[in-house]
Order: sequence, then structure tokens, then C-alpha cells
Amino acid sequence: MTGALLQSQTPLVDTIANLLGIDGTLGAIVASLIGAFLIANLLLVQTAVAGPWAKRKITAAFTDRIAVNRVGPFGLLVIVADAVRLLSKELIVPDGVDRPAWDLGPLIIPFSALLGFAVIPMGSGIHLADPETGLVFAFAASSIASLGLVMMGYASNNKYSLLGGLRAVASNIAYEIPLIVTAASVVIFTGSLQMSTIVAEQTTNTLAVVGGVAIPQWFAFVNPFAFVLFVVANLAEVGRNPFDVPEAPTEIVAGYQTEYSSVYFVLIYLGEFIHIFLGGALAATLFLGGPDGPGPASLGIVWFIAKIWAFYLFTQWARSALPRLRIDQFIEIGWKGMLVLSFANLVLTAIIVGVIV
Amino acid sequence: MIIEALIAFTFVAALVTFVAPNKVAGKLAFGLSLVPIAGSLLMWSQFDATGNALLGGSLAFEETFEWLTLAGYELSWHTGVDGISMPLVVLTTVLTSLAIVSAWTPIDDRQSQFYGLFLFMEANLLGVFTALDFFMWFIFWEAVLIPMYFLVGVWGGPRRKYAAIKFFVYTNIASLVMFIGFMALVFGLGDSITSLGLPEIAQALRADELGTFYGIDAATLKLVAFVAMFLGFGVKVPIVPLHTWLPDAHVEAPTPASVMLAGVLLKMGTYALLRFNFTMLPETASALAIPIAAIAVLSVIYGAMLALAQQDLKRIVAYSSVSSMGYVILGLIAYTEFGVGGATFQMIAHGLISGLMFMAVGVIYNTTHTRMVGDMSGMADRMPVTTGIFIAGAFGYMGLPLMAGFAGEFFIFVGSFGSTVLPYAPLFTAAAMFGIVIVAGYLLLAMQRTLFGQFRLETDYEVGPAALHDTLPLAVLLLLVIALGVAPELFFQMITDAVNPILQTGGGL
Amino acid sequence: MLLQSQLPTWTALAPVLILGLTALVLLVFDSIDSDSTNSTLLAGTSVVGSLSSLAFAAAFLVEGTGQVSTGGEITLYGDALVVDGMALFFMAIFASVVAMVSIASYDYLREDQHQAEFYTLVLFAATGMGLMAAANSLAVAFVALELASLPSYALVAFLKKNRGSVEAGLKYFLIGAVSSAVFAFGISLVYAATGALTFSGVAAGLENTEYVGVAGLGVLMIAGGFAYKTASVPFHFWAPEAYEGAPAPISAFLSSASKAAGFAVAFRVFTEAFALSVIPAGIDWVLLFGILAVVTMTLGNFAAATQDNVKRMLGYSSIGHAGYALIGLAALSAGSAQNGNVLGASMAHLLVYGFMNTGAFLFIALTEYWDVGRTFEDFNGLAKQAPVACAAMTVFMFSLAGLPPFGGFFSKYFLFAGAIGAGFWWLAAVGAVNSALSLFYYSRVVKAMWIEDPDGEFELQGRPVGLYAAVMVAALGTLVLLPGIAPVIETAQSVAAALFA
Amino acid sequence: MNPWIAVGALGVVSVGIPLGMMAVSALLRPSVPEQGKSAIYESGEIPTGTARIQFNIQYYMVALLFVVFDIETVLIFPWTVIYRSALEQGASLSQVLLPMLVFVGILVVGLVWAWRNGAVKWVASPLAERRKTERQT
Amino acid sequence: MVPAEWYLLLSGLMFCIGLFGILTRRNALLFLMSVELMLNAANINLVAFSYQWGNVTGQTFSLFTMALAAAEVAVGIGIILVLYRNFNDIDVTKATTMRW
Repeated sequence: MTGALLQSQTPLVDTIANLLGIDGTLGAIVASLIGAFLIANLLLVQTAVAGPWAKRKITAAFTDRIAVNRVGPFGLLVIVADAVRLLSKELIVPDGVDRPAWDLGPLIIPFSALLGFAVIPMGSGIHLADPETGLVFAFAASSIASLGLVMMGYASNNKYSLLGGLRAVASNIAYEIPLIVTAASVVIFTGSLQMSTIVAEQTTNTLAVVGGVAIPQWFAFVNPFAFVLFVVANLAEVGRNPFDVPEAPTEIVAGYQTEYSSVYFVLIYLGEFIHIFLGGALAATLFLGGPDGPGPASLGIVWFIAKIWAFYLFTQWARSALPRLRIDQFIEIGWKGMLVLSFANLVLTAIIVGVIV
Repeated sequence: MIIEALIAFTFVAALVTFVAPNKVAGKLAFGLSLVPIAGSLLMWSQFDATGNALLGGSLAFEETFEWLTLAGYELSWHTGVDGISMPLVVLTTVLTSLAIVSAWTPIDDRQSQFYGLFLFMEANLLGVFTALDFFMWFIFWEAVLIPMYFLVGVWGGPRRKYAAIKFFVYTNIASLVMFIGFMALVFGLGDSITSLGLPEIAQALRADELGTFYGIDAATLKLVAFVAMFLGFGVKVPIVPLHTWLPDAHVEAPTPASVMLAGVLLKMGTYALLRFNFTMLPETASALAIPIAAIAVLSVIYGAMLALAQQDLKRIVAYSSVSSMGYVILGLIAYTEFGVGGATFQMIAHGLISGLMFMAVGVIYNTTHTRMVGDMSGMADRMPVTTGIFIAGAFGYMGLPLMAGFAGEFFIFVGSFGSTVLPYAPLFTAAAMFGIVIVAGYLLLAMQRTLFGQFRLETDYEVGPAALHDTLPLAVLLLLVIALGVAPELFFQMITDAVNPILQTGGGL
Repeated sequence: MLLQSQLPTWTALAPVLILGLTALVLLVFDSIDSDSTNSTLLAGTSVVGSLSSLAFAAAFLVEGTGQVSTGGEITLYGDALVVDGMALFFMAIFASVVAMVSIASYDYLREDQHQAEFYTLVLFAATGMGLMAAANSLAVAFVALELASLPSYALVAFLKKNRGSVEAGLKYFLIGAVSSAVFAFGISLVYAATGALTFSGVAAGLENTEYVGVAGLGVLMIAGGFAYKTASVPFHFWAPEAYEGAPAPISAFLSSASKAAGFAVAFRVFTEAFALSVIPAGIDWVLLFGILAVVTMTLGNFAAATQDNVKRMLGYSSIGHAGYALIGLAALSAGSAQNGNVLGASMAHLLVYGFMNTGAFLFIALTEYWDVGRTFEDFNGLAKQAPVACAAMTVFMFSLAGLPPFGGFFSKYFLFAGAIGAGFWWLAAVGAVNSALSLFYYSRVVKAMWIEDPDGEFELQGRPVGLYAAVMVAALGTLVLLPGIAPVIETAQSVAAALFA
Repeated sequence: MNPWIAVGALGVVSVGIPLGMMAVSALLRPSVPEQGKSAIYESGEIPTGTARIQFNIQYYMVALLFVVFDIETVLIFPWTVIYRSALEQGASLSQVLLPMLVFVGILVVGLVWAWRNGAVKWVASPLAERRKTERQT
Repeated sequence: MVPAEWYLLLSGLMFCIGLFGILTRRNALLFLMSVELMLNAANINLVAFSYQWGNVTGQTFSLFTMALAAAEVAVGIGIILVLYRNFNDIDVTKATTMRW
């Protein structure tokens, strides 16, 4: 089926290397750099669309009002306007900040989010690297962000920022375990941490045929409970409503980003949006078959983008529809609810798999 | 089984006394201590051993229980008595009982602990004199120290802490030195012994089975071990110049403890010298005869001279013990039937006499609260009975005929005079005899100054005769001293029987 | 009679498993009622657990589980763990110490809000110690060592409002952290040189390794790790602080069980992984341990002799005893028939030490309960008030000093005799001299209690049953080990000989 | 080809892009320092005291819990990877499932204990505590 | 393949840096960080030689080392916390109720 085609497609880096006609280690490095640049830009473009434009549009739609419709078709050129505006703003360095950390924080956030995409198979051969431990790497890379958050919070010399940074850490650590344990319940099915295998496992097998339509063995269908857990934990992990306690503008101004302006502000937002997409990509890869979908395999990238945008849409819906949790509710849900449920899920999955196999 | 029963009973008695109320502890301990006396007398009456326990003689009341095997050595519970240890067992039980009675008056604090420790000490002393396995023996040997440490330390005089620690440290270091020396022998014997039984080791040593150990040849090993053991036991005896703990301990110890210390504990040292050094390593001993005899004579003379210079009655008696023990060493090194036998006999005799003297001093002290010769005079008027016994005891000390002391010293001099092992034996004997003169000198001097003349001690109470229970032990001891003096063969027969093998198999001695 | 041979092999680990399970049960109790200060239930559970662990260990020892008579050692979990006579022997030590400590803590912690945590931590640490004794791979040794150490850190700092306790905990922790890092690095170096972590694998790899220097450094660092756990030079200086500051039952626990655990794993590592028959020339760990033993016992004893504080004196004296026990490793030589005897004597010493030293620290716990004070002077005349407890303490002191009528003499005798028999007379000589010296400071305690007069009148508050019982059990153990030394020493030497088979 | 080369390349790129943006911004943006601008923003109030404030101990407690559980998840992952293939190769359920159940079981005991002892209780309200005790008395 | 000596050099260097930190830092937290460095030096060795020898023992063990390092830090920070409450400082040389 589609999976077989997907497998047969040449990986992105090799394609580039072949195109340029270079080989050897040096060739691999050059080709990798070019491929990485392409992928990074693919994401930057999506973020540019999602941040200044789509977000406003979606929120406006939810709240029944009109937004960004002045500049360009559908107001799309607001992206350019905003980019130029933010980049050309004055960078205000407040008193008493801890300078190296303060500067480093905003760099780390987009870095961590982008790095996670290195192992995500996006279909149509757009798959930068496929190491055996891809899944662990993705989680590891995305967790680096919390380091940046706490650095920013601590370096800003601002009580709100400090609290925001701490809250960010608390939320990240509270929901990371459910997230990973739920992912582990998927790994029980795949028996591998390699992203391509995880995807292949979902695309090559068919769960059931209902009315002549073959339903692929997406793990969201196999174990919907795990999927729900994962999505909720993911939401908290990327710090979106209703779990956006680290920013919580009504409580602690804007948390760790209070003191940032100009290009740093852009970088932080850039990082956060890429993070949302990374969360979506992980959910898609683990539960929704990655680039799997009807049609030829070359459409994989389309499906993949559709899936991560669906997740993005979901976050924006949650933002408009749900009130923010209090910090204590937030932490207690994480430790008492999600953690227990995720372990229960893991154990049950293991038992069921054990009994069936 | 009678030995085991005795030791076990005494241990139990000690425990019972330890938890008994203070008021009844003294009487209870005395009552309980009568049982070991009865037991030891029963043993004596049924005594049927011949020869030396260590040298293949038959033993009385022998018992052996396997205990454990370790690194090729069997350790066992092995007890029995021969002619040397039997009198000492009797001495121990009798003296303990009498000392307990003599404690009734002076001990007025924590009595149950005091008498408990006393009985505990007795049990261990019985063990020392009956154990025939080195390990058992060593355990009892060391265990004796602990009650004595407390007896001196808790119930002693003003400088009791110093005295107790000094006693404890001295004797423990001595034990260690001795232990190492003995172990060197054991390791030197290597595979030729399969247990740490004293008879087996003694016989192996006398059969010349000692090998090299760490490249040290047998002769050197013997010498080193002999010296180590001699020093180790010498502290207990004590020999000059290792005696300095003794006056302190004696002076500070409460009377009953002094009685035991002088009467039995010092005998442990000479007993061990006889059993280990002189029985196991006769060649080495005879090779070292001159220095040993010199030390013996030095102890006799020096101890006596020191006694002469003392003002404290107890100190006088204490130093005279050093002197008396010198005779014992001299007798031992003589290696004749009368020398070694006399030395053994002298152990008993001195045990009784020094016990008597310490008790008498104690009774006087209980009444006058001073022991200084210069403070007292005319005690004869106020305490006639005590005085009489004191004088009798002093004569015993001086070696007056018909007293046990005479018999012991006489045998020793006879033996040492005719010694073939000791060069210049007559010379040494004569020098030692000179000690008797000094002893007579200081004892007479002390008696004359304390007992006779005008009573002039100023007290706020009436100084009168001692209570019956204070006097009775003195009388009993005096009777025993006289009995042994009149009929030394009561013990001497069995002693020589056990001593002779030492001399016979001595390899050309 | 419960026969391990009739059960599945994994049950050979029962002594350890029971300790761990008891800890979990205590956690469950605390979860059910987190405010509970029901000492009877908590201490009782702990005692029952440790006693049943002891029962299993003893029964298995008697039955011969893991020994030659029943088919040799039992290896479990892919050679990671091994149950043999030595492991069971040490498990028995740990279980007895835990039992005594638990009984004593019943009174010691009467008012405390966190009793369940206390017992849990003790039991977890004991579990780690049991695993140390059964470790058959460097990895397990490290994990078990940490399992034993981590609760110990917390236990030392358990009195969190007491500055001494916290300070002791900090120092114990800091040195522990460093030495465990050193230990881990040593393991990694040995792994680098041999490519294996199981003891047999390491031994096989060492025989023809090309990295002798790396392996040597690794061995040295691993020895350092053990030096910490056993409070030996050069990682000894936490010991007096930790023992002084920690709650006294914990001092008892650490100074006997924890030390024994360090020796247990050191014995196995050095006799099996770095066995003298395979170790490359140039890695002379016997000499290393010889020097360590001499320095440790001398330093411990001399330092102890200068202390004013009884608890601290005991802390230093426990360093001295680590030096004695080190003789068990220092007096080995390749292929010598005496090896089993020396090592066995060292093990027996640790067992006896487990009783007498635990008892001594528990007596300190008793005095802390009474608020008597900590210096020698504060103990003056204590025997008038509490003769029975003081008699027990006297037994401990004399036994620690190695006086003959008590268990301590025997184990020391066997140790020194073994060293002489193995040709290391100088170790025995230093040991004997130190032993004689130690009598000085041990008898100071006895002197203070029995001979000195109290400085002022003081009344002892109450007669804590648990503490008394624990002290008595320890005293009884020390005394009973005299006539009962036979099975102990025979077992110890036969199981030790199995290590060299 | 080693996949980590590509990962490294993306790492370089994802540092390079933000740096590039910062460079562009540095060229574009003005710099007009003013006293008021550089003040810390604390909701428009004048900042008081230091920013190094004491905060809720619970942050530390959950961090501890996290350390425990995070490491445990690391240890669970290898198990999940081999679980199915081990079963397919004929390992019995008690061999592959039971150890993990024990492992998770111990973790759960720990979690329950921490839960009951208030390690994950974010706000320990003194008022509520007092009310509770008052009701009891 | 990178020669084994380089790994040893790297880990040795890291270990020494950690050791240096321990010997010179008086802040308890920095002390902890130094210990972590030392432990991670061990991990480098384990992983590198696991690769070198072609078995996974070392790698597996490094997982355990990490877990233990984490647990150690958890306990350590707890102790440092009570230290701060008692002494108002986390300087490891300040706590001197007892003689060193």
C-alpha cells in the first residue's frame, strides 16, 4: 500500500546528494546542511502563517469578529508587516539582567523545537534523519526548551519572570512523564523507537475493513485512550490553553517573557509556535500514521501538514473555548490524574498485548 | 563433672547475688560460697590423680567436650586437676568465703554488685586452676581481671581510680605479651599438634617438636617465647621490677579484694609460670637460671627493703608479698623436688598467710580508720583477740616453725640449696635467706609500734574489740595456717607427686 | 524446617526480598494513615520483617543453601546476583542489626512525626546492603551500594531541626557522593579494560588485558569506594562526624551493618573479580589493603584515644575496627590455603562487631533518651542509676577492646591468628598493639560509669522498654557469641573458603 | 550514512536561523536608551525588593518526584522495545510482564505515599487545616 | 573509529574537572554539580567502551548510573535545604557544630 511506497522513497538527504552529485562524508555534510535548511524553512513558513495571521483569524472566528483583513489578500501580507515591525523594534535591556543567560534563553527555544523535527518523517521522502532512537531524541530535543524558559525567567531579574520560569518547569515536568509513558505504550506495539518503523507499523497494517473502507492501524484507532492522554499531555507540554499557566497574562503578566522585546520576542514566539507544530508532529507520527493518508505516497507531506495543522487548530480552539486552570489544579491534575492514567494505560496495554500475542 | 558443676554453680550464684537486694547480698553470697567449698573438699577427698597433668599423668575429675575446630586446631572444654592445682582450688574456695565474710563490715554500698563480682571472680579463678585447654584457660585468666578492676575501682580508697586503671592496663598488656609469646610457640609447633590442649603442647615441646617459624630457629623461638611469657606472668606474680602496680592496687583495694589479690591472684602468676615456663620449656629455663634466680633474689630483698621503709600497714604487707613471691620463683628455678614442690606449697601457704594479714589489717582499719603505723599504738589493749591473731600471722610470715610459712620456705631453701640446675645455688639461697631477716625486722618493728605501748589514737568513738564475724575468718585462717604448718604432707604429698614428672623428663636436668 | 532446595531458586534471595517488602508495607501503612505515630505498629512491623529475614538467612545457612553441600552458589538474573554462604552470612548480620535498631527506635522516636519514613529508610538501606552482599557484578554492586547509601544520608540528617544531625548528614552525603563518583569511574575504567561487569567476566578479562594501567587505576578507585563504605582511610573522615551527629540508632546501624556491607561486597569483588590468580602483576591490591589496614586501625585508635565525647570516640573506634576487618583482605596471597581462614575470621569479626558495636551505640541512644550528655564526664556514676544497662555497656566496651571473656576477643584472635598463619605477622602485630591501646579509651567509659562519682544529682527519666530490650539483646549476643562462636566461625570460614574454590 | 550528521546539520541550522534574525534585527533596530525604559516591568508598579524571592516548596517537591519518575520512564523504554518481540519469540508472560509490573508497582507505592503525604498537594491551606482540627476537637 | 585513548582522555579530563570543582568549591550546589561531572565522566567511558567492546553492558549500566545520579541529587538537595534552614547558608565549610 502507501507505506511500501513511502518506504521506497529516497530520503531527502540522499536525494540532495544525488542531485548535486557529491558523496563521501563531506558530501553528506553539505547535503545534510541543505536538507536541514529546507526543512527549517518549511517550518518557518508554516509558523509565519500560523503566528501573525492564522492565529488571529481563528481566534476572531471563534469570538465572532473580524481580524487582519487590511493588508493584502485575506490580510496575508500582515505577516511581512509584522515581521519587519518586530525586527526593527528597539531591544530594551532591563536593569540587572543576567546577561549571558538572558541572551541565550530566546535562542534555545526555537533551537529545541526545530531540532526535534530532525527525526520526524514528513512523508514524500522528507525525512532528515532516521536514527534508531528517533522517538527518544524527539522528546529529548523538545525538553531542552524548558531549560531556555527557566534561564529566561531567572535571568530577567523580575519576580513575575522567575515565577513564570518555575511554573514552566513545573508544568513541563508534570506532564512530560504522562507524555512519555503514553508514548511508551505505543512503543509496545511497534517494538522500535525508530520513527520510520513506527510509521510503517501504522501504514502497512490494516485494523479493520468497515464497509469496504480499510481503516489503517493508526494507533489513535487502536488505543484511543492513549491518544487522548497524549494530546492532553502534549497540550500542557507546549504550554497552550488551558494549560498556559507559565505565561498566564492575568496572573504573572507574561511569565518568563515579560522583559523581552524586539527580535527576542520574535524568537520566543517563533519557538513556541514551532513547538506546537512539533507537538502535532509527534502526535501525528505516533498516533495518526504520520504522513499516511489516501492517495499516492507522494501526497504524504500534504497529509502530514494537514495533521499538524489540525493539531494547531485544536490548540487554538482550546485557547478560545477553555478557561485557564489554576496552578494548583494544573499540577494536581498532572500528578494525580495524568500520571496515574498513563501508567494504567501502559500496564493495560502491556497486558492486552501480552494476552493477545 | 564436679568441676563444671562448681564453675557453673558459682556463675549462677554470681548472677543471683547481682540481682539480690543489697541488704541480704552479703549473707546470701556467703551461703552460696559454701557450696564451692563443700565441692572442693569433696574433690580433695576423692582426689586420685597421679603425676603431672601436663606431662601425661592421670587426672582427677577430667572432662573433655569438643568445642570447635579452627585452622586445624581443636579447641575443647578440657578440665581436670592434678596435685598442683588441687590445693589451689581448695585455697580459692576457702579464701573466697572468708573474704566475703570479711567484707560484711567495710562494704556498705552497692553490696549486691560487690558480692556478685566476688563470686564471678571465684568462678573464673576456679576455671584458671582447672582448665587444661589453652583457650579456656586464657579466657578465665583474663576474665579474672574484670571483677578485680571493678572491686578496686568502685569500692577502693581515695586513689582507687588510678590504682584500678594501673592494675588493669599493666596486667592486660602483660597478658598480651604472654599471649603472643605462647602463640609463637603454637605456630612454631606447626602440624605436630592438633589442638590447643595444654598437655599436648607441653608434651610436644618437651619432645622437641618445635620447628622454625618465620625463619626463627627453635632455640631462639623458645627463648623469645620464654622471655615473653616470663614477663607476662611476672607482672601477675609480681617480680621486681614489674611490681609497681601491686602496692597501689593493694593499698586502694578494699580489704576483701586485697585478700583475694594477694591470696589467690598472685598465685595465678606463679601457677602459670610453673605450668607454662617451667614445665614446657625446662631447657630454656635452666639456661636462664642465673638471671631468673637473680630476679627472684632481687624480688625477695628489694620487696623486703621496700616493706621496711613503709608506714602504711597495708603497704608493708603488700611489699612483703613481693618478697614472698620471690621465694616461689627461686624454688621453681631450682628444679628439685623440694624446690618446685616447696614453691607450690609456698603458694598455698602464702595465700593463707597474706590473706590473714590483710584481713587483720582490715579489721584494725575498720575500727581505727587509719593504717599508718605512726598513728597507732597499744592496739593490744583494745583489740586483744585481733592482736593475737595478727601476731600469729606475722610469725607465720616470718617463717616460724609449725606455721605453714615455715614449711614452704624451708622446702624452698632445701630444694634450692641442692639445685643442680642453678649455678651458685648455695649463694643465691643464702642471699634469699637474708630476706627472712629483713622480713622479721619490719614485721617486728611494725607490730611493736602499733600493737604495744600506750593507746593514743584520738577518736570520737570507743575503739573496742572487733565483731565476731570480723574475727572469725581470722581465726579460721590462723587455724589453717597452723594446720598446714604442722602437717604439710596434707598437700605436699600430692604436690611432689605432680612435680616429679617435671624434673624427671627434663632432659638431663 | 523450611528448605530452600524445595523452592524455586529465586527464593534464595528471600532475606533481602523480605526486607524490601517490609519497607514497602510500611510505606503502605504510612499512605493509609500518614499522620500515624503508632510506634508499636511501625516498629513492630519493622522488627517482624527483619526477624523473619534473619530466620530465612539463618535457615538457609543451616541448610547449606548456595554452599558446596547443596550444589554450590546460586546465581540469579543472568549472573547479576549470587546467593552463597557469604551472602547469607552477611544478610544475617544486617537483619539482626536492623532488628535491634528497630526495637531501640521504638522509644527513641516516640514523639517523632515521621516514624514510618524512618523505618522504611532503614529497611531500604538494609535491602541495599543485602544486595551488596549478593552482588555478582560491578553494576549491581554500585546500584546496591547506592541503595544502601541514599537512605542512609537521609537517616543521618533525620533530626532536621538538630544542627548536628543536619551537618552530619551533609558531610556524610558530600563525601558519599564523591566516593560513589570515584567508585563509578573506577568501574568504568575496569569495564574499559575488560569489557565486562560481572565478576567472572572481569576476572576473565583481566587475565589478558592490554590496559593494565587503566585496570590498575580502576581497581584503586573501586578500593576507594569501598574505603568510604567501610569508613577506612582515606575516605574515613565522614565517620566520626556522621556517627556523632546522627540519631544514635542510626549511628549503630551505619557503623555496624553499613560497614559490614562494604566489606561484604569488597570481599567478593577482590576475591572473585580481581582475584589474585588473574590480576596482572603490578596491581598489588594486597599491599594496598595492608597499608590501608595498618593506617586505618592506627589512626582510628589514636584519634579515639583523644576524644572527650563518647559517641565520637565510638565513631573513631569504628574506624579502628574497619582496620582490623581489612586484615581479611590484606592477608591474602595467591593460592594460599589460609585465605579462607583469614577472610572467614574477618567476617566473623564483622558479625561479632555487629552485636557489640550496635549495642554500644544503642546504649548511647539510651543516654540520649535520658539526656545525660555526651562526654565521658557526663557518664560519671551512671551505674548507680542504671546498673543493668551499664553492665551491658561494660560488656560492649570490653568486647570491643578484645578482652577474652567476650565475643570480641574470639573474632580478633581468629583474625590475628589467621594473619600470622598466612604469613602476615606484621599485620597481626600492629593489630595486637592497637588492640591493647584501645583498652585505654574503652575502659574510660567503664571507669566513668562505675567508678567516678556523679558531678551532681540527676534523675533518669523513665525506663524505655524498647531501648533496654535492644541493648540487652545486643549484650546477650555479645556474650552468647563466646560459647556459640563455634558455628559462627566454622560457617564463616567455610563460606569464605568457597570464595577461593 | 550516519543519521546523526543530518541531525547535527539541523542543529547548526536551527542555531543559525535565530542568529541570522538577530543580526538582521541588529541592523534594523534603533537604540534610544532612556532611564524609564530599562526599568523592570512589574505591572506598572515601581519594583520593590530583589527578584530572588522565596517561592513555594512544592516546586522542589514536584521536581524531586519528577527526577524519580523521569528516570523510571527511561528504564521502562528498553522494556517496551523488547516486550513484543520477546513474547513473539516465546517468552512467557510471567517472564516479561511480571518484572515490569513489579517495577511499576513499586513506583505506584511510592507515588501513593507521596500523594498521601502531601508531596503533590500544591497549596497546604493553613485555614483549612485549622478548620479540620477544630472540628475534631 | 576514534581510538579508545581519546575517550579515556576525555573522560579523565572531565573527571579531573569535577574533582577540581569538589576541592575548590564551597557552595554545596556547585559541589553537587562537580559530582555530576565525575559521574558523567564515568558514563562516557561506559558508553564509549560499550561501543568498543561491542556489548551493551556498559550502556545499560550508564542508564543506571544516570538514575542513581538523579536520586543522589534529589537526596542531596533535600539535605542542602535543611542545611540552609539550620545554618542560613549553603557553604559547606560553615557547618561546624562538630569538630572536623
